[in-house]
Amino acid sequence: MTESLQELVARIPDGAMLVVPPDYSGVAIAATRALVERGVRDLHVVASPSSGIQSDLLIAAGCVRTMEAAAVTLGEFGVAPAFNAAVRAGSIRMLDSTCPALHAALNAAEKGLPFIPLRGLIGSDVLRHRPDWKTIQNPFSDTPDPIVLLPAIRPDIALFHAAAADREGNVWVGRRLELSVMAHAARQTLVTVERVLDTCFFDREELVPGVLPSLYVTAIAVAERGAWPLGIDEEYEPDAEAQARYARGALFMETV
Amino acid sequence: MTESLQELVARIPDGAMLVVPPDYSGVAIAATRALVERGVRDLHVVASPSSGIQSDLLIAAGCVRTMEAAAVTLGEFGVAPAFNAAVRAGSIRMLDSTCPALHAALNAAEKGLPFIPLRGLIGSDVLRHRPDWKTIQNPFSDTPDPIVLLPAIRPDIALFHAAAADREGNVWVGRRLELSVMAHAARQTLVTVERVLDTCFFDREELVPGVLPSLYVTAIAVAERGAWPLGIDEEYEPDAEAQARYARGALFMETV
Amino acid sequence: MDAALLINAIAELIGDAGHVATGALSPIPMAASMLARRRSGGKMRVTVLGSRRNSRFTGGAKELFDSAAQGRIDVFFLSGAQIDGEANINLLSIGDYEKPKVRFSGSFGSPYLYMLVPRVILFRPEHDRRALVPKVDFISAPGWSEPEVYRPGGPAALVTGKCLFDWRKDERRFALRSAHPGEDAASIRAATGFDYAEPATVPTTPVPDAALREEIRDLVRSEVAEVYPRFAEEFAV
Amino acid sequence: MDAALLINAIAELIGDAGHVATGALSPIPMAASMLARRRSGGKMRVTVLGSRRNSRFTGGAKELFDSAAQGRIDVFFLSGAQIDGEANINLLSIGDYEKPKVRFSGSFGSPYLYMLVPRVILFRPEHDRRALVPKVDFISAPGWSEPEVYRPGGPAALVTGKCLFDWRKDERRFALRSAHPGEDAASIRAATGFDYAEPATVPTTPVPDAALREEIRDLVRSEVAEVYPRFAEEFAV
Repeated sequence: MTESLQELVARIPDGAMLVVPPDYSGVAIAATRALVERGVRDLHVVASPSSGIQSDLLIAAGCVRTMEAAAVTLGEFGVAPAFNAAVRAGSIRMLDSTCPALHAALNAAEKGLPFIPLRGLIGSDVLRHRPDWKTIQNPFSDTPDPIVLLPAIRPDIALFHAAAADREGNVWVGRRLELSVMAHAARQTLVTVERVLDTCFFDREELVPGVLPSLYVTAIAVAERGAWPLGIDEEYEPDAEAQARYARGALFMETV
Repeated sequence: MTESLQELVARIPDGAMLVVPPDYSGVAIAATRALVERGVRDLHVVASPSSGIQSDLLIAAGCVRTMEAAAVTLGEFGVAPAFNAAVRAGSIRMLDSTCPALHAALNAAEKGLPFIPLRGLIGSDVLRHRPDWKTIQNPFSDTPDPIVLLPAIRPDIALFHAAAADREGNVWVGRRLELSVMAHAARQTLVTVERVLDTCFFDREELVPGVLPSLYVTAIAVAERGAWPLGIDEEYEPDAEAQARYARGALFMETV
Repeated sequence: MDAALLINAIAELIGDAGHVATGALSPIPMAASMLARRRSGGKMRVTVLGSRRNSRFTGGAKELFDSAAQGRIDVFFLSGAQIDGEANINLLSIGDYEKPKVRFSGSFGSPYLYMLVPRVILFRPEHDRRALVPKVDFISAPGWSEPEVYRPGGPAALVTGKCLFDWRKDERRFALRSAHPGEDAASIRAATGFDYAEPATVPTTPVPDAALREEIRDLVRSEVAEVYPRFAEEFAV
Repeated sequence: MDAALLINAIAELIGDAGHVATGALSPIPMAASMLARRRSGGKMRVTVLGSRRNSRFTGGAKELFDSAAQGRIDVFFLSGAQIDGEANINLLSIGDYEKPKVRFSGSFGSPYLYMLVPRVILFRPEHDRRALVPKVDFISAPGWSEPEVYRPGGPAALVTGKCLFDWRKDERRFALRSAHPGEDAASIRAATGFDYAEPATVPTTPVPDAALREEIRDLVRSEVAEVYPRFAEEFAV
């Protein structure tokens, strides 16, 4: 049922819109390194809603044309160096967004909606720099009430890392339901896991709410410690030392 | 932490908008009977998205002014007799809806949105009889593309039955996430449970995705077999005999 | 009514779909989906609303509707208290909307799923002029839409207790596909309140043999009974 | 910088809120929330983004934003690389947007939460004319909105390494509330790039005693370290 990391990332074509999770939700770093190795180009990376070392690696390797995110950061370890340099140099197209807008736009795709409204935003320069967002009068209000509409984001590919899949190809995401939203919204979903269990999650009713059904999963590859140097809650802590090394100026994946 | 059924239903004022779950999701029948006993009036009952014996009991007892649902039915046991008679007599105001519209309108309230779009609906007489729904041109399309906007439904009260709460007041809803949407959308949430466990669900990470946090729960009452004659998955099957008895023409709660 | 024949016929219509879902009050479509899945060697995905065993949804009641909008459901089933020749269905009431003569449960998800699921199979066992009408009293869900309306889905066929109809989208009408044993072109025409196309010779709907009937009985007992205990009980008789 | 003083001051500002949430990169607000919760006898609800122990959210990353829109979060924290006298905050970049001189991580949820959470406490330890400016280069989130804009939330206070400011919504400007030890009206005025109101005599921000410092150290060790290990390590020194 599973395939190799190389086979998995071969499913991501040049120019794909790729959605990735935040650093605390299971980031497929091993797959990202494989993706860099195969030399993917012109990705539109959507962070759901922020990203760190994963996007920085892809940007450093020249794989990214467009970055869409509420933030790109190494968190406690500081700025994302390649991202930072690329924005200042104008070498990537940056679509600045905000966390709830990314959640909402992916939620719209999940629901098959062309757009979804969102409160807030008005008066922010984030909105001013997004001509693809539209401000309309709330059609249900008799008094002036401007509200922003966001177009749905329907990614070609969702990519993330999880602790385990079962033998049916269902994936345990636990409380990281943002991973399910990504998978629902995307046309294809690629998952790396620490291991495949010879069980079916649906045999244990208490597990069901934290399961992403195989209906939404295109392919799975096993990648042990596949989130390193980030962590995955059930399995291992983030590796602070390795991240600090990266943040100290290493722009290339060899140094991680 | 818990209170009596009578105290619980005393929190539902006359005229309240009350959202209730479908028959398979944990229906608070015992609380409904207590609510009838206290003689509540003028309820606006919103089924999320359909309802059965619960709404029929409330309608039979004259507690309902407005019924909003995609369907009111006793399922395999046939028509809901009091509902049916009331619609034909014009003695309740019926807001006919459709399942995804109710889910979407509650989801809009959950997100604090005044409205949310929905596909489908166009050409249906359900839409034609809902002047509170608006059809607009999709602002993101250059070609004609009509789409329906639904106003958010923000209920005063959500009421449901679940297997268990923990000592913090968190409620196990499992895969019945429609209960969480109801609770998020409503101003107050009242829950009856089979029992309160002396544990904390958050101590077992695998349970977390199926938990409705106490943040959303206003009050809890213990009601053993509180869904009877409906069932609750982890606990007991629906009582077919009692439901059939009800369907055979008993319009009053004494007969259940 | 020969339920096994209907179950087999619907399973044939499902064919080799990737993902079939059944909604409320659908024991025969559920049984047919189970049969189609068995014939696929278990590869077909079947989602039964209200079932724990036959549902892999984990996101609550809305997931059916979201996944339909995502294009992840290929076949769904709907019925109608009335169905008309333009494939409009009425699940709501007979007579005036405000003062109905007969009121049914409601439109459920039909105004949405009928428009979003590519192949919707209509199933209405009672086949008479009260059910199959020239024009429905209330359009729960329309059989067709103007070209500017977003509508990836729609009707594929209509299965009744007397026959199978195909839906011809381009002609915007039904076409008789086969008559169940005991029926013929004339008896079906007489029982149908709307006009439809008809072939020169009308084939007979295949009749299940004893082995197939046993297989279906077994599926009803082992799978359908979980969701429809009364149907399963009556079916066993 | 006296982190314990800031933690205590922010805990005072939180007061007896029902539900406090902290977002990304907020170790001091998190510690302050832990202190405020302890002072409430555990009654206060605190949600820390990125924490398992100190979050009772179960619905994924969007739940913070949804619950804020529902009115279930009373206090939140934001910062700014630049903050101006109208309480606009800039988390994005310095200089021209298209060709920034300095680029930060991004605006996170600020364009939304600043407008929806009733009391947002701004926290910016570095207090100088580069941080507190007459006008931000980029408005990640505006300090105020026109009356027709839906905005139940907004700034409540600004906490820096030198002082506390209150936000006066009606006057649309900050007002000096207290100066930290070692600072006075003149030193704060000199370090601040925007105009603000000032009382005739400027109180001194309360300084934690040894017992309180020990309590705070304990909270940082036992709670904050889960989410901010580096901060906790440095704090212990």
